[in-house]
Amino acid sequence: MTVSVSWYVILGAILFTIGVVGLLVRRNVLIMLMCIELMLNASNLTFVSFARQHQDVGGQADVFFVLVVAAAEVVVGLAIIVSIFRKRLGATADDLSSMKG
Amino acid sequence: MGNIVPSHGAASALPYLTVIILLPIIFGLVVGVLPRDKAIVAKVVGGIGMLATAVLAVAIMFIFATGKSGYQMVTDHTWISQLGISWHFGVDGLSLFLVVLVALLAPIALYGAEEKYRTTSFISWVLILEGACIGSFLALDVFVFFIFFELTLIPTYFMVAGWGGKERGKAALKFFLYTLLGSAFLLAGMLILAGLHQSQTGTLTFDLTALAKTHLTYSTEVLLFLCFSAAFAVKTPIFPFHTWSPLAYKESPIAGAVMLAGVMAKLGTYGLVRFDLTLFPRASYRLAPLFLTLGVIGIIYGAVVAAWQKDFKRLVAFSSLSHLGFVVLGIFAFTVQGLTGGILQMFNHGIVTAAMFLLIGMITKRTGSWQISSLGGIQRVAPVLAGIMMVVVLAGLGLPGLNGFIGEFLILTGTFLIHRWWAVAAAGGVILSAVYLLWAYQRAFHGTPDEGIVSKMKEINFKESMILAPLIALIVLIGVFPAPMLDRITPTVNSIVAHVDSANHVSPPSTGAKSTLSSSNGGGK
Amino acid sequence: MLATQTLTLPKISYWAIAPEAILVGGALLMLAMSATIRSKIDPAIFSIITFVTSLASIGAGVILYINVLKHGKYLAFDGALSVDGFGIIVGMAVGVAIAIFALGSEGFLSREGWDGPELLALGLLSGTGAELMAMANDLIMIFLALEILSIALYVLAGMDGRRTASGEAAIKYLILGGFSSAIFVYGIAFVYGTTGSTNLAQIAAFFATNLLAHDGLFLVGMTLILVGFAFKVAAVPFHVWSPDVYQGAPTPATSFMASVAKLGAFAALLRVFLSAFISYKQDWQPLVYGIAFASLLLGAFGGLVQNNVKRMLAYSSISHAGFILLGLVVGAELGAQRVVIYLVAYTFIVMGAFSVITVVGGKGDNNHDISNYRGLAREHPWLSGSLALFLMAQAGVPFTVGFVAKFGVLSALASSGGVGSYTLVIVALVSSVISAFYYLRIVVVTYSSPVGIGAIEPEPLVESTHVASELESSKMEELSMEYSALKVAIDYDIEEIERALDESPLEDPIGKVPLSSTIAISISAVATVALGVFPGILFALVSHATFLF
Amino acid sequence: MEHAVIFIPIIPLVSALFLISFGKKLGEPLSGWIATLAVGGSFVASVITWIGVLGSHGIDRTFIQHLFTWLPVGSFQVQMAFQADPLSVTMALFVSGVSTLIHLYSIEYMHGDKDFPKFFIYLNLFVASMLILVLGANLLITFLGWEGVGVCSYFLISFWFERPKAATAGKKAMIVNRIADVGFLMAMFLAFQSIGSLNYSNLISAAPHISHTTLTAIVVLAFVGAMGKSAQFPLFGWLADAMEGPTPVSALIHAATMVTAGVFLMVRLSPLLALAPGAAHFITIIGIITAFVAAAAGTSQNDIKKVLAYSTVSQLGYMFIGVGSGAYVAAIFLMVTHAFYKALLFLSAGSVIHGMNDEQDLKAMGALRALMPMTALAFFVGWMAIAGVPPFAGFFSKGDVLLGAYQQNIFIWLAGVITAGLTSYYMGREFCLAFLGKRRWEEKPKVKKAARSSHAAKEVHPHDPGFKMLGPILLLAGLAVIGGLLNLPFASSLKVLEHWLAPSLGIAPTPLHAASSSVQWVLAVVDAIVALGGGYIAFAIWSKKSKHPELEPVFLQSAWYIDATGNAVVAKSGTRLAEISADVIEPVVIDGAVVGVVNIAKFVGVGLHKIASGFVRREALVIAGGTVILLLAVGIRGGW
Repeated sequence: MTVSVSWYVILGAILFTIGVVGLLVRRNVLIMLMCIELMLNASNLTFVSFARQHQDVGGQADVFFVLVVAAAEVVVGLAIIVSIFRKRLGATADDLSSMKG
Repeated sequence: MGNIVPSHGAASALPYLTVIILLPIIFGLVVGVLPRDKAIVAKVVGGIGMLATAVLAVAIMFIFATGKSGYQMVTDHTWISQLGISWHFGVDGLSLFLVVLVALLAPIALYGAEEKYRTTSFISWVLILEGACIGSFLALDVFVFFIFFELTLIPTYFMVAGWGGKERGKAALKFFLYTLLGSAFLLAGMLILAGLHQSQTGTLTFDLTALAKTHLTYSTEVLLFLCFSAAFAVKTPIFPFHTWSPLAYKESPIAGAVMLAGVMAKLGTYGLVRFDLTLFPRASYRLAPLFLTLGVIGIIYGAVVAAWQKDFKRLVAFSSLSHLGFVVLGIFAFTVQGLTGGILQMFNHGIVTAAMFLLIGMITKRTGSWQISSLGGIQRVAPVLAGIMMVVVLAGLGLPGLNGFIGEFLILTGTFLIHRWWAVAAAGGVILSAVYLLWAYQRAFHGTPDEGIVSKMKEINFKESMILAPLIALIVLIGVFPAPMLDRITPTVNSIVAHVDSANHVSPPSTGAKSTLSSSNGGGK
Repeated sequence: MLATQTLTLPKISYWAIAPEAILVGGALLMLAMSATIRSKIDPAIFSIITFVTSLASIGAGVILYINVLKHGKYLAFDGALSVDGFGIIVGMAVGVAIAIFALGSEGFLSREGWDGPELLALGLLSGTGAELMAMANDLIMIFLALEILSIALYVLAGMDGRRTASGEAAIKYLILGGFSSAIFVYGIAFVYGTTGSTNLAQIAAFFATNLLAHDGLFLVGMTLILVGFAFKVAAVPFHVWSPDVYQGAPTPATSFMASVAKLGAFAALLRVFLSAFISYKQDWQPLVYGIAFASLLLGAFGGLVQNNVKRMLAYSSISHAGFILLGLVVGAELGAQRVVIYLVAYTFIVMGAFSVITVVGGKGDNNHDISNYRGLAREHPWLSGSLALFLMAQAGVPFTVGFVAKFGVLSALASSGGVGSYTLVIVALVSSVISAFYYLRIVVVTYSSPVGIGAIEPEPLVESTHVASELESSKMEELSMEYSALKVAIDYDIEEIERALDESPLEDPIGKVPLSSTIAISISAVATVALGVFPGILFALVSHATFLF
Repeated sequence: MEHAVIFIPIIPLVSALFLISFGKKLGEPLSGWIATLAVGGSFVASVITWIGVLGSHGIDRTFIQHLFTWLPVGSFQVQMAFQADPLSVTMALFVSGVSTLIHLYSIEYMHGDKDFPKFFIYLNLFVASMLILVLGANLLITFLGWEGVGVCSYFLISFWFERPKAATAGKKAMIVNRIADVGFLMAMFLAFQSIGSLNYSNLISAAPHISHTTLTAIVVLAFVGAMGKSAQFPLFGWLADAMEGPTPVSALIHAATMVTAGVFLMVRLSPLLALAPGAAHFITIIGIITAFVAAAAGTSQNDIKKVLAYSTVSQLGYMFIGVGSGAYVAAIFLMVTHAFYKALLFLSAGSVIHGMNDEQDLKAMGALRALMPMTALAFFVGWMAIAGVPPFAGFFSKGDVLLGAYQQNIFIWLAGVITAGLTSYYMGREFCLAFLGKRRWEEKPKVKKAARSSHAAKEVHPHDPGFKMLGPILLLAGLAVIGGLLNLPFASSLKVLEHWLAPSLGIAPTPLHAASSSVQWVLAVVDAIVALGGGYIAFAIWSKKSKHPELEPVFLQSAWYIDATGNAVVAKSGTRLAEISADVIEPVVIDGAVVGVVNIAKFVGVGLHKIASGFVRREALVIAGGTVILLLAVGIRGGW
């Protein structure tokens, strides 16, 4: 059984879906951030797989950009979370609903 | 298609029309930046601007060549070439007197009902409104018409919202939104028409003359006609799109009410003639029964509701609905007499309504109320004011010898030729207008005045009578000698009616004994 | 293993990124200043630096533009950037937005006592992202630029430490933004997978010569990319974040989101869909149609019941997004040109409006309830007049640039023909009338009597919805919101008001309007009117706003 | 000389304009004298014109003075033009003549009124309008005058506008007239459509060529207009109410001139009428109903002026009998003589009212003969004249009408004769109640009407008036006696009026059964007997006793409830309709629709507001859902 590119793509899709579902069901902001990371990394996997398929280094290079962005996002995200939840007990997203409508 | 819109009428050496449009607007902007604490400066500057505009309007009236149907004093410059929009203006029998009306009423409105507070900005708004109205009446480019048409909303909005009565916010909002909704359809129709024209000819243009040549299937024509008419029906207003008007008239300051009812209502009826009849002659003709019916309902309904009003300004609002119903009737009669009467009646209604509002304003200024019930016996305390009001009332109810009659009579005559039963029904309005006007007059002016009236009500002063004098003079003059106006209106009307008739392959209704003998149906269907 | 490939480094054309480089430089300068200079620096100085920087960026843009006019468009950085009229004009619009933002923020910063340059520096950085987006010609480049834009915005949204809402807004924006970014990237991955490239020109070239046997993956990718953009421009149904974030973020930051973020996102959206994906127009056009349709209506209806002016403008911006998407529905180059006009117009209008809102917000940036606008016209006629102007421009009243923008888009749509287009024209116009209701509601309130006139307190327009209120009050707010929905001020006789105010003038919560804000508002107002009266300028400008394919 | 025609209406018009400007300064009595002089001038102009017209013969006696084109619109051309022909000159002569007398009378009668100059402005305006009406060369000019007199009548009825009854009566007159005027308008529209012109000359020449139905319709519609102005059944209620106006007004407008405008119009259109027998029958029937109904109502009125008002209505009915029967000359003859004696009666009644300090109740008078001998004499002459006692004017004019009726249908004649008896009776009753019997005003405490002028409440001392009032009364009395000379039936050469008017009139269809001269004598004798008989009965019943409730049934006092019915049906239901329209339809239905649309928008907005939860996860769910929907949409399009 050869593991073709499509397997990796499917794996990526599964990871992406897990990320989406996690984002939708978990209340903790940190875990939500992790889910976003998971989605981004699923994209990365997909990129790499396709790069492999196309024999193109460009796709692999793209992964680095995405990684950097992901890191930056997390950094900023954590900073914000810390600043807002300093005064609260838990980092629960559902508490963040003072604005609506 | 007919000969209605010669692409270039007589161009004039001097850009009268550009000047008369921009003059009030520029003066308005100048007044707008004048210091706020010196109202007198604004009054003088604004007065100069209005006077100059009025003089120019009168000059245009005299320069205007009688007996010609095309546009005169045409100005045509490219404005936004990418959109095919040009600064294209011209005056003809349809627009001539409406321009004069605006130029006349604006100063009368302003100085006849001065606002005590924030006078500077008020004058500025009136001037801008004046320019916008004149621009709308003269524009021969649909786009340019539209933007001036819309521009009128802004000054009016601020006049109502800034200087109105207690419910001014609601009134301004309702007026603005209702009108804007109508205009939305106009804009849509206009864009679609231009788009169709572009797809046929390859050039994008909003020129009225060019657009009139667009080939439209009947159903498209009807849809576009309805789009255009929606805006005009709201603006006029035509029953049942009138419900903004009682509120707006009531809450608006007097000058605003004069401009709203006296001038801006004509934008609607003018648009019906200028655009609907020119661009969509077939749809106009086929849907005429609808508009005739709405017109007649407006005449009767407006009069009936007016009879029950306890508030003078609301009464005028409903009486306007009734009177403008006549104009609609005349327009959609598609006879020379009807349309001429309709155009004349636009002018007449402007004069009469303006005078009515100014008088109400004078009464309100003295007694602090425009509720009919709180008045009474004014004729004893202020006989001259009452006498002037009586003349205006009589003009309103169409007394022969005063201007209102000429318009109504021509409209009914013209309507009767083709649409007999609508004319018969509309004639009921002649009775009802007497009912509500005389009843209101009796309640406010007859009877014994109570102490409040005796102490507060003062006779009209010299300045006020001078402001009303031109209106009263016109009421009588037009009633007795309308020929100079009719001579200028009729050629244009002839060509419009011919345009509609030829598009529908009908011949004008015949009158006279001979034709009655030869053919049983006197023209049309 | 992959065969060894030599990575050829692209030729670096510094001129091509001059506008962006200047912005970054300005940001770094300010950060460096605040790090090195010990004493407190007047916010005015940072403001001036930002303003000058943005002007310099615009200047660079002008030079670029002239160059492009002379020598034609060209690609830079190995095709990652496209230097063309379209990108440069949008970039200059971003510069204008930043300039006005800089002026508008000055008063805010000194009023709130914020010392650091962070707000402005982040603005510059975010603006860099937007300008890059406008020029980016590679999906990954777009993604990077988008993130530069967004991450700075996340921080901007959460900058106001004293207001809980600000932090909340930041978190919401962060999570949802991250979510959409992930979707976006995943979409890029699929497009890359099916076409073998992320470069727009190459993708277009690929479709010009190839036909995909199975385009399913590509379509998924394309759709996901559309979602990513739709999120950024706050189009329905990906708009859900915008009212909350607009409300919570500090007002200058909100103005930034409403203008700069949209400029960049729309520019990229157009470039991607009109160049790379143009062959799939049949597939994406219905989607855009639907999104535009929904945005127009939701933007109009959603704003009706809002009592917070910033929320209201959030819905308004949703409606504008719908309008701009109409240009995309048109599809052809004409649509793109009209979108650029819209974007430029929109920049002035929205920046102007937010500049006024910033001023009215008062100390603490809390006075954004519609009731706070009562009587504004009396104390600050010019302020309320300008606000009215901007709101009317948003409603699309003629002789304002807002009308030109809407007219341009709609006329393009109408000339594209077809029942669908005509329907959309009418829906768009009706929706703009509906949204005019809430714009005018604000205007009406500014002309109503100020709170506290005479012996009787006027009936409050709404129960105030202060953002800082506790969670328990949310139910109450909901009730009061429904109760007060669509209500307009009940008023007093003008003479009574004037008399009462002459006797006892009210305390003015706004005070003197800062000079910088006045300039910002004036610039916007002049542009709004001037471009409204002479729209030929705009049309001439965008006649060169074409893509390099 | 015919060119003087233009001065006939212009002089009073100019005078009115002059008085509008300076009347207040001139004050009393100068403004009154100026007005009187102006109308006198008008009379002189009429005489000059008459002489001019006499200078030509036959059909040439029609002279048209064009001033300018009033309404030039395409094929519709209406001239401002006046026509001097025998008919219009006759009208102008008697209108301006009677008006002059009444103006003179008014100077004394209106003495001390607050609005003395205004009264004369209105009167002058009225005279000008009336003269325009009769002199107009086309239907529209006639209509101009027609409406002018209507509005002046409105002004003058509600002259004492502080009295609500007067104000209401004026308004009612105007509105009822307007209802009828719609008929006039329609007649004009139809005439224009079928003939293409409104000129009388064109109408008359084209009449034979247009369809019979159209012609009948034109005439009937014009008659509808006449029914309002001439207070025919069922539109006569306003005339009784119009007695709220000052008495000279009642004399001039509501007896002598304006109300006869309808008759004039129909006679003017007689060439058309002659071709439309159906219309003629209709007119006759309305005339006979009116004559009888009003005369019956007149028998039970207690207001001195109301009796005269119903009498006027009845007499107008007579005139229409004449018009309908083709006796056009008789109608004009009766109109002229009626103007003399009815003006006389009203002026005498005014003299009584004046003398009695504004008392109008007949039951509160009595025995005035001794105190006001001249007035009593004048009133007696009026009674004799209207009753048709030979040789007074009424005998001849009414005789002519009845003869015309007889030649058409004997039953009409019969009804006419019965009505003549009633006329003699109610006038006799009035004369007896006012001038004979006891001094009832001393018996009962006076119920003071609203003081209207300087006549303060004081002791009543009835007396004959001064010369300005008495002069016109006596002059009119003289005319009432000799008025018959205008058209004596005894020989063809004595029928002056008939010969004179002939060129202006249509040729009536030959009577069904022409009366021979012996039959004519018999009819005349019958007339005279009935007149005397009615008078005698009245004298017998009323000269001693003033109360006979059985002879004054309520339904006659209320004029057969016709006006009340009209009020209930039209005015009440109209008011209700207005109320419902304004208070229900407008706010609930029409504005309600607008509000409804707004509410829908609001509902949508609130709904959206509720959906928007503010929770991050739910918002993410929306985004995810949206993405899925888009994917599905693409998928469905792609045909997965």
